[in-house]
Amino acid sequence: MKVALAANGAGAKLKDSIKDYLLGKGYEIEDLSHEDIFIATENVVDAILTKGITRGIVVDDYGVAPFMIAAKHHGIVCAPTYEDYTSSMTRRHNSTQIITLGANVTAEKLSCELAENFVKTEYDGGRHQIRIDMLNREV
Amino acid sequence: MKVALAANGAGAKLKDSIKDYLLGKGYEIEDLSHEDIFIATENVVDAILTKGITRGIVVDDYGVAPFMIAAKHHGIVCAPTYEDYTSSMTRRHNSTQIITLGANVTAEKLSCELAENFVKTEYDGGRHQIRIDMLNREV
Amino acid sequence: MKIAIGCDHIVTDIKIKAAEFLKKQGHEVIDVGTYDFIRTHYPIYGRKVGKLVATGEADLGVCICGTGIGINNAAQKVKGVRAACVADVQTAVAAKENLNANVIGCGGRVIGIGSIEYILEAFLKAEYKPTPEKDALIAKIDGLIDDNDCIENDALFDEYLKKWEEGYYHD
Amino acid sequence: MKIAIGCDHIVTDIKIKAAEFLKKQGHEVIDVGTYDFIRTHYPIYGRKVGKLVATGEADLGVCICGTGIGINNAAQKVKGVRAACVADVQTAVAAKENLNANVIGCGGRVIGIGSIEYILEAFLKAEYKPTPEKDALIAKIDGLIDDNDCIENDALFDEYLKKWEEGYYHD
Repeated sequence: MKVALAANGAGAKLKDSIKDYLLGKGYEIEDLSHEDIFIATENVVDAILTKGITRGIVVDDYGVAPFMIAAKHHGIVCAPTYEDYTSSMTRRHNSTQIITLGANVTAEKLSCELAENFVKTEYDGGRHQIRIDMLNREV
Repeated sequence: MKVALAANGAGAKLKDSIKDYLLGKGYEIEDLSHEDIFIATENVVDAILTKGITRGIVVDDYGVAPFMIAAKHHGIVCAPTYEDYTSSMTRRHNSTQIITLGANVTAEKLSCELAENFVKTEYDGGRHQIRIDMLNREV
Repeated sequence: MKIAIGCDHIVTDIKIKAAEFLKKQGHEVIDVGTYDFIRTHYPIYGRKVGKLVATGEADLGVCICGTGIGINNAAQKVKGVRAACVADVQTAVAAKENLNANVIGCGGRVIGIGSIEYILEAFLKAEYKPTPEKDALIAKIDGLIDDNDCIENDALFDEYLKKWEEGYYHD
Repeated sequence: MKIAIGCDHIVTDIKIKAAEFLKKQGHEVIDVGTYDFIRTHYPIYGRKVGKLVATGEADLGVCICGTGIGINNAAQKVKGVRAACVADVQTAVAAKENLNANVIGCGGRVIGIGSIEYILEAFLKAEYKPTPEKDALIAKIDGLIDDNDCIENDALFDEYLKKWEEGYYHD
């Protein structure tokens, strides 16, 4: 599986750790980083919406700006992720394609494990799909 | 105020960040680090129990081992601390003298702010003292 | 302050406690539901909170579901909303100071009510600290959604609710 | 597995949910209290959980109070207990794998029931991975408390409860 990964300067170091970790687990990585968090996030959104990549991870200081940017897009569900439960459940129930991580908040080791949980967990589908359809009606 | 600070190898980098941060806020630091987490923690316990220091912080990978070591001592309350609410409330209600932080879990910036909350918050006393007296009866 | 609050059926009890906390702090609270534990759908309540904030009927919004993710994505998709979904005080403050977030959210199954109260209090107290760079980023975020019928069309989700009733969606 | 669980009056509802989760997973649960929201004192319940674990009457213990700190310090002060008070799954697993923790705790006002369930499940599934270094550290931790009357003396706290009744402790 190929994962789109991006950071701005504040998230660069953490992003590099996640990249190494996921490469070590056998994932392919497309690094779409950019100094400007708006462009970095848009790069990942574009990879999901137009390039057939199914998982994206964006890292900055707190994970808030990339959440605001990514979730504004039709067809995107984005999850700021700070712990284990969210990293799995947001895949299972929300079909989330992009998570954000905050380098000021979550340490490298935990971030890498959250990233892996996210990329390896599948969507439950079923009744949850009505909510995704509603999100896609909003914008 | 003087703060006793210690780490083993796994916590050394985070400990140095906290040291710089607290020094910058005007606190004095006694660095009692040791490669062995048992000795590092015992150093901080000893500083609290015998040297008139009122706050200690111990850093390793997950903050669990120093909690086990410190809390075994008569007269010590120790708090593994991962977020803001605990960093303040454990002072206000538990009169905690030592917190532990996990370098694998909590990033530098958040850790520094939790450390500062802990050192600057005072104990509420009052009804809470019966629980402290009970803890001190156990061992 | 006038604060809109919403949740899904997983965390109604947590939402009630958060609303009570806000009222005790002197705020006016508009609870858009859900009001019980009967199964419903988080986009309904995320959109309602977002609409009240985007139209200025509420100053700020609070969105809680199990992880916080679903309902805060729903709020985020309303033009003019800048939602933060957090698990700690520091992120909530940064969201206000740097991005002038107008909706704060969290997972009611992720964090506890003590943490939630700390986050709400800190978020309400924090103020946006404008710079030209921050203003420009916020303008770009707000510009991502073109004008659409999401805010004024209260029948937005009717076709999906009809399909739900008909059994189209099932596990 | 036989699991002792305890809490203070701040989080009795959270403790009930955690106990229910453990029972649904097939475990036998010994709930040492407290059983309602009447003000009481966390050391009573931390010691009770610790005693059941230290004596082998329970395989593992679970301790929850507002932050988790008070009750887990109380459990920790029982000889033979190695308590971890955590906010995330990874720390819970590390506590078992590296320190053979026999009590797991958390703050019921800090983290939510979804996170708690994940932590309990991961902690119960994890296994101690012994090395000579880990064994030595565990022996040193267990050796920190000399033999005392904490486990067998069920009247340990009576003098403080009497002073409490007499109004000695007040805000």
